[in-house]
Amino acid sequence: MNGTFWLPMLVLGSSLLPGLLIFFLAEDRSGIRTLLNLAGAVAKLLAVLWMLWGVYNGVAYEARLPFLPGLDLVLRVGPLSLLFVVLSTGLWLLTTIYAIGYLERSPHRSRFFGFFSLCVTATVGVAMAGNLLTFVLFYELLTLATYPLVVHRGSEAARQAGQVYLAHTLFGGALLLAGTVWLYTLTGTLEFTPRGFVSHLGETHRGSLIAIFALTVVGVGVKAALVPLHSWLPRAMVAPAPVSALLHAVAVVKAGAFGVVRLLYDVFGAEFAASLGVTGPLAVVAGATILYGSLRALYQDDLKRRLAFSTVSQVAYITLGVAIAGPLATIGGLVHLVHQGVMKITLFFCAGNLAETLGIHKVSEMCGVGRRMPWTMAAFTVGAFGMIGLPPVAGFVTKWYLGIGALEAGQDWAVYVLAGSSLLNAAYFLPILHVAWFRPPPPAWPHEHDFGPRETAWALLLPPVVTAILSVAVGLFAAAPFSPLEWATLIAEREFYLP
Amino acid sequence: MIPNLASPGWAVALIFIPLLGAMLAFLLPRIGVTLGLLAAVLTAGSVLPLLPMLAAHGATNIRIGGWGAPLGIELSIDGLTMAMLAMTALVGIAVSAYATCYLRPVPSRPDGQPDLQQRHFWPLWLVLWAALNALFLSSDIFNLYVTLELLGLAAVALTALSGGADALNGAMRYLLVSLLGSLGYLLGVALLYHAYGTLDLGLLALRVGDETVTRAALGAMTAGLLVKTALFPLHFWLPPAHASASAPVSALLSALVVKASFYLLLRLWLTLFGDLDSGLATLLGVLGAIAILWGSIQALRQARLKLLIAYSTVAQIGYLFLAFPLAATGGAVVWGAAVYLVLSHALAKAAMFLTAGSLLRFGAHDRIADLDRVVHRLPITIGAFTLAGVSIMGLPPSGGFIGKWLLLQAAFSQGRWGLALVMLAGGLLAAAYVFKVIGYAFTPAVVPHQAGLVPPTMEWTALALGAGAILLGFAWPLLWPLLEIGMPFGALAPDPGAAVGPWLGGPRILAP
Amino acid sequence: METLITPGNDAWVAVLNLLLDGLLGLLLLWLAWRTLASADLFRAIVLFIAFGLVLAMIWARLDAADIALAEAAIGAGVTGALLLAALARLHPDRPGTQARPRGSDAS
Amino acid sequence: MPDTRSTSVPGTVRARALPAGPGPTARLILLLLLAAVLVGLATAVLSLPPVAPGLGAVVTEHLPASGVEHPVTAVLLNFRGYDTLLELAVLWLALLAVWSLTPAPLAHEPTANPMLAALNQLLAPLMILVAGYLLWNGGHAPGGAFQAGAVLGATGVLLHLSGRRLPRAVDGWPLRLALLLGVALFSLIGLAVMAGGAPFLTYPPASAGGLILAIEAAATLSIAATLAALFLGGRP
Amino acid sequence: MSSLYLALALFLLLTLVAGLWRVGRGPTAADRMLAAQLFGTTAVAILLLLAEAMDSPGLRDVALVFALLAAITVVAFTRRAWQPERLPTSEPERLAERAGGAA
Amino acid sequence: MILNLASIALLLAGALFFLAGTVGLLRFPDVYTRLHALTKADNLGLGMLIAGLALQAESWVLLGKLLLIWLLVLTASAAASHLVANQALARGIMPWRR
Repeated sequence: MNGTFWLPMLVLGSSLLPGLLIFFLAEDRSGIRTLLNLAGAVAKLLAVLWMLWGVYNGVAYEARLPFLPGLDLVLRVGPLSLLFVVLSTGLWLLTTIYAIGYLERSPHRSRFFGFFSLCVTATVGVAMAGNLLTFVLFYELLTLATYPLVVHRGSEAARQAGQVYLAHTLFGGALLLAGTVWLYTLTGTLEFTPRGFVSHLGETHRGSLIAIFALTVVGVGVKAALVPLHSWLPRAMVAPAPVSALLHAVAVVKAGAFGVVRLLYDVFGAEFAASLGVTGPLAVVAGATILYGSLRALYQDDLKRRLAFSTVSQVAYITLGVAIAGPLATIGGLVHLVHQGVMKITLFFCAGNLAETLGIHKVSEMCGVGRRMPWTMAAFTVGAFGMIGLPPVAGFVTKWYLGIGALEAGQDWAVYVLAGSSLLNAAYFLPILHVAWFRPPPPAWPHEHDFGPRETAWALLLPPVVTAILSVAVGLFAAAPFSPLEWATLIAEREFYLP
Repeated sequence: MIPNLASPGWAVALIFIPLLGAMLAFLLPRIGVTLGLLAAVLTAGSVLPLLPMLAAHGATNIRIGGWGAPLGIELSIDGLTMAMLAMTALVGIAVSAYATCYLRPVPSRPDGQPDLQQRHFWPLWLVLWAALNALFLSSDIFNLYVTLELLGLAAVALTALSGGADALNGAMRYLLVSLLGSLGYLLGVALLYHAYGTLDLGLLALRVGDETVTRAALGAMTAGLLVKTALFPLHFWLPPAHASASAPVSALLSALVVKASFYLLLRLWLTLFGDLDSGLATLLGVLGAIAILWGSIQALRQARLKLLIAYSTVAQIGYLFLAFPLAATGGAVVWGAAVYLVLSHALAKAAMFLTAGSLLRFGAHDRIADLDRVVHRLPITIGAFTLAGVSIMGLPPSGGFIGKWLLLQAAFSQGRWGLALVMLAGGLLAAAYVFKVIGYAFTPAVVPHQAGLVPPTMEWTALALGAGAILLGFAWPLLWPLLEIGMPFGALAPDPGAAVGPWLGGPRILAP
Repeated sequence: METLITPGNDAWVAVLNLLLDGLLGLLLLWLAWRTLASADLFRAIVLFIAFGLVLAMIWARLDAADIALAEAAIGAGVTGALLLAALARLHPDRPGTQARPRGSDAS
Repeated sequence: MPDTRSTSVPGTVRARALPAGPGPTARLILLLLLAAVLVGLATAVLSLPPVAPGLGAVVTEHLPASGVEHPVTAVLLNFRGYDTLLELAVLWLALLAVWSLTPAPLAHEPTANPMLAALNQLLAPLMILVAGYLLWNGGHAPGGAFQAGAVLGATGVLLHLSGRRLPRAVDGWPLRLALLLGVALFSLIGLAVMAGGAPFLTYPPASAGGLILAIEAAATLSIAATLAALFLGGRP
Repeated sequence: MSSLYLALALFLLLTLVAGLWRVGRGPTAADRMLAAQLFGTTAVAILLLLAEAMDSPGLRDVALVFALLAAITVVAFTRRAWQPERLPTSEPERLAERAGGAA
Repeated sequence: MILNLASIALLLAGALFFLAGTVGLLRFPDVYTRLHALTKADNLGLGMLIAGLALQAESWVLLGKLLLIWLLVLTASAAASHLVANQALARGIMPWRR
């Protein structure tokens, strides 16, 4: 038991313990609650950065607890885990600050922040899971921790959205569980291994393996919102904005997408999966999801619903990248895990600001809002440009790698999908920008709050500005050390094919 | 370390502390609650000294009266017994604490005279506890029958205690069923005694063969115990009885009493009948599968919380019986999974019924659709319900997950796709009915609630049980070695000598 | 006394034993059935008392004097009285005898 | 006329209190179960070995060490005394159950009857005598606590029927103590021997006979009290 | 001698069976009760005979207990179930009683 | 020998009275008359039977026990007759008349 054991535990515990404590705090102890939240988030970030340095220098972090006969709970931190951990930890800090501001005066804050912390605990658990069992455990925990956040508002619509969310995710979880158990009975191990651990079963269990792949991919595909399993995501928009940020950028859909990556590379192995003939269909599903999400986004007037369909589309880029399975496409898919997170969280923060400050929920209500809230809309614009794929924002890097990766792998059709998607992205984002910046503002906003001299509360303004700057930075300095792109390349080098 | 010689005495204490406590509480009703609580604490505490004894010496037989089998009666402790005793102690102490508050009339009486229900609850419940412990400890099939009678009668009386017409009806039906079940079991006892001339389980295990009379005894005893365990389609009595009893009693019935008859069935199966290739295992598995689906669907259809929880018990019992066909090739681990399900269901279901009691107290009703806003007013209670629900659904990392994982694993590796499918479907249905309740609990009230007072004890005991069901998920590495003491599930042992536990006529320690 | 025992006596004893046991057994079953089937509760109680008597005799025949004794004590002493008292409680006092007949019957 | 009101009310109460009974499906299943049990029983009985091995020989062998001469009593109070102890608990529990359900009805006793009083005067002492005789008999012949208790209980029933009531001073804790005296003394003796290092319920051979008689006497009293109290049909 | 005892016991048992007719027939509750009373006495007689025939002295104690407790049932009957202010249990009985108790 | 014969005669006579009692119970017209028949069996039937058995008794204790049994049955039957007849009258059941 040394640092390699305790550091992953610290990463987990730094949100678990504050979360559990917060549950039992009285509603009016907001000072202590904020302290716990921020201390936990900062501690987690520091621990993660420490691990980042360690992993960069080749340290392997592993924590192992006996759990089932022959199966342990394993937390193992490698480059791939770290990519996701850093993303969710960093964004969680910002989201926490944002949520503190956002929920300033609303009831049930102890409950909210308790589950919020549990949610991020589950997410870093998913990220650090060293075997499929641990992954399943945190994956289900994530479902449970998110549900109260989705229904937080307590309205009938929220309750129903919660039921839909649960119906999808628990169904997915059951399939994932079935696939996992089945796989275990065949292999006798569930440890994530670079290039997979099932290839030795080879031809004898081909049918079973294809079935297992289908079960598990559908299982994680639900959270990754692959069409046709996506319908919970737009409905979940009834939740407060920090929750949307969490769902779309930090935790839930990311966990699904990350699951696809894990399954393809560390369970089946890209090569073996390709030989099973399952990656092609997966890529097609991802492509279809990209186009379908974009098309649906086009017709949404509700801002958050438009962003939600945008997420459906954007997260599928990750799946597309890993399903194409060439080295460059892999880098593209992996790096999009981070890029999409940073960009989409910016957009949701901004949407939340509009709703909280001015009561704006619809695109049609956004006329001239750029003049009222220039900082917010500037951040939003950066995020939107990134989504469309304009350089130098992060989205461009992704699309570039995905495109040349697809060409390299001989999957030319994917390029058309990417191009079409970019056009559609432009088609549903540019009108928003146009309305916001170039239309005259209405005489009165739907429901305006007074936050003093600034355009809104600093806790609401700071996070989107930071994430917008990050979105640009990761695009601009993509070649710098420790940039997501470099890191994704490192993963590909260390765990996959590159020499 | 407690001296070895005194240790077997703790097993006797487990039976007689609650029994004497019941008598004292009956004799001195004015301080009955205090005496009852004291006895409950002492009884639960008596489980602890047995653990080091078991760890140090392995399974132990205790000869009551010094005679030993076949003339006298023996008590026997192995890992399985220990697990059941500990489960009873955990649930028992929590329910005891809960009951002191729940049974107290809402406007507390100035004269300190305990309520009539409270006054009768304690003796009955302590006798029930004594009967449970006696049943788990006994290794004599006739003595087991006596404990079964004691248990059944106490359970029926407790069911009727809440006094409503529903409770009386439920109790009446329960009484008939209980007697019928006992009769079936007794028939088997008579047959076995006549055929093999002994009542001791260990000796019987050495003597039984695949003969008609053994099969008849198997049929009679299994049928009797199935009625008491409420396996579909013999479950009809359970929902009315469990739903109409008062909350702490429902918790005891669902968590412990049903488990006792299942334990007995398991024990008989493991020691006497396991080798008979009768096709009964398959039948039990099929009935268990139907029970899972039927019970879950019925639970989903209920409008009242306590009925929902009671039907959930019907479904969860089904899981236990899936172990029978799976263990034929799956071996000891499958039985371990069944025991795990027994334990985690006990904690979870007790927690659920206790929360139902708190909600009932809070809103003066248990209509699910009108449970709104509870989460605001009773967050700990609804939290307890959720934790218990997680285990019932079989989501990780709960105790229920461990059991279901192992059963699923056995089903997959044996190619029993049907059973696997049922287990997964059962988990989803369980999620549906659990979240049906939780969903409403988050919505703000349309109907104003007339809030009764729910003391913190009631909330926290339920939470402790729910948390226990979750923590059980991490306990396999600790519990499995314990369960294996004395090899109650046979097999697994590499050398044949080690496989012979006291249940199979192994070493006997003269106590104390 | 010994002289009275004739050579054929053993056979007689066997036949009589058989008849006695057979009759007792049949009687027990018949009584059990009639007791359960009787719609009139009072008749069922009397039949049950008879059932107890027969059962005691059967235990006696099985040379189980202990159980016969228990059955006699319980059956004759408490059960019958208990059932009759219960019957009285099932039909709580309803005023009216044939000395004061009710309603139109009176005329 | 109050008849109509008072006749209708108990009727409706009774109708509601009767259990609804299982539905037709459950009935059928029960019937099938019963049939299966009967068939199983028949086959089993037919297949029984002609001579059941039993425990008779073992009991006879250990009889001298049991403290009594009658094998049935030896089994009930010594070899398998634990069973009997629990059975006594069952009996007490039955009473507890009845008491928890309902208070005793206020029996409106019919007028005193001189004939009954005479009967009492003759029978009651005789019954107590016979109970004692049966209790004493248990050591070497058929008889014992249960039979004696039943006869004594019947005495209580007879006295109650003729209008005698327990004095108020007795129907509180003294009555409750009488009800559980048997099981309590049995348990305490069983536990007391453990203090001396013996296993539970192991009588020292020298005093076995006396201890058994003491337990039986206590049990007789409890059984009698329980049966009589059950006859009352509710808590006092 | 023992065959005589057995024969007599059998004969008494047959009279008991015949007496069952009265239990079924009634018509008043008292008639049924009287039959039960007769059964009790018959059982005492049978048990005494069996005690001789089977050489089982314990059975005399059984007979003794029966004789001792024979009165209780009928006392309970007259003091509880058959009180003047209570109706008989069934309509035919009511009619029978009114008719003077004749069969 | 004579003792044996007397014993047998008494036993048979006792059985006969039981028969008579039963026939009376079955054939007599009302409660009161049936009571009468019943007491015949109780008093005389059992009495003679016990007398027959008593002649065979080997000890005084046994004799006493037999006598006690008879007395007890006599008492019970007397009490029963009295109580039932009393109650029947109280309920207004008319004695049977030809």
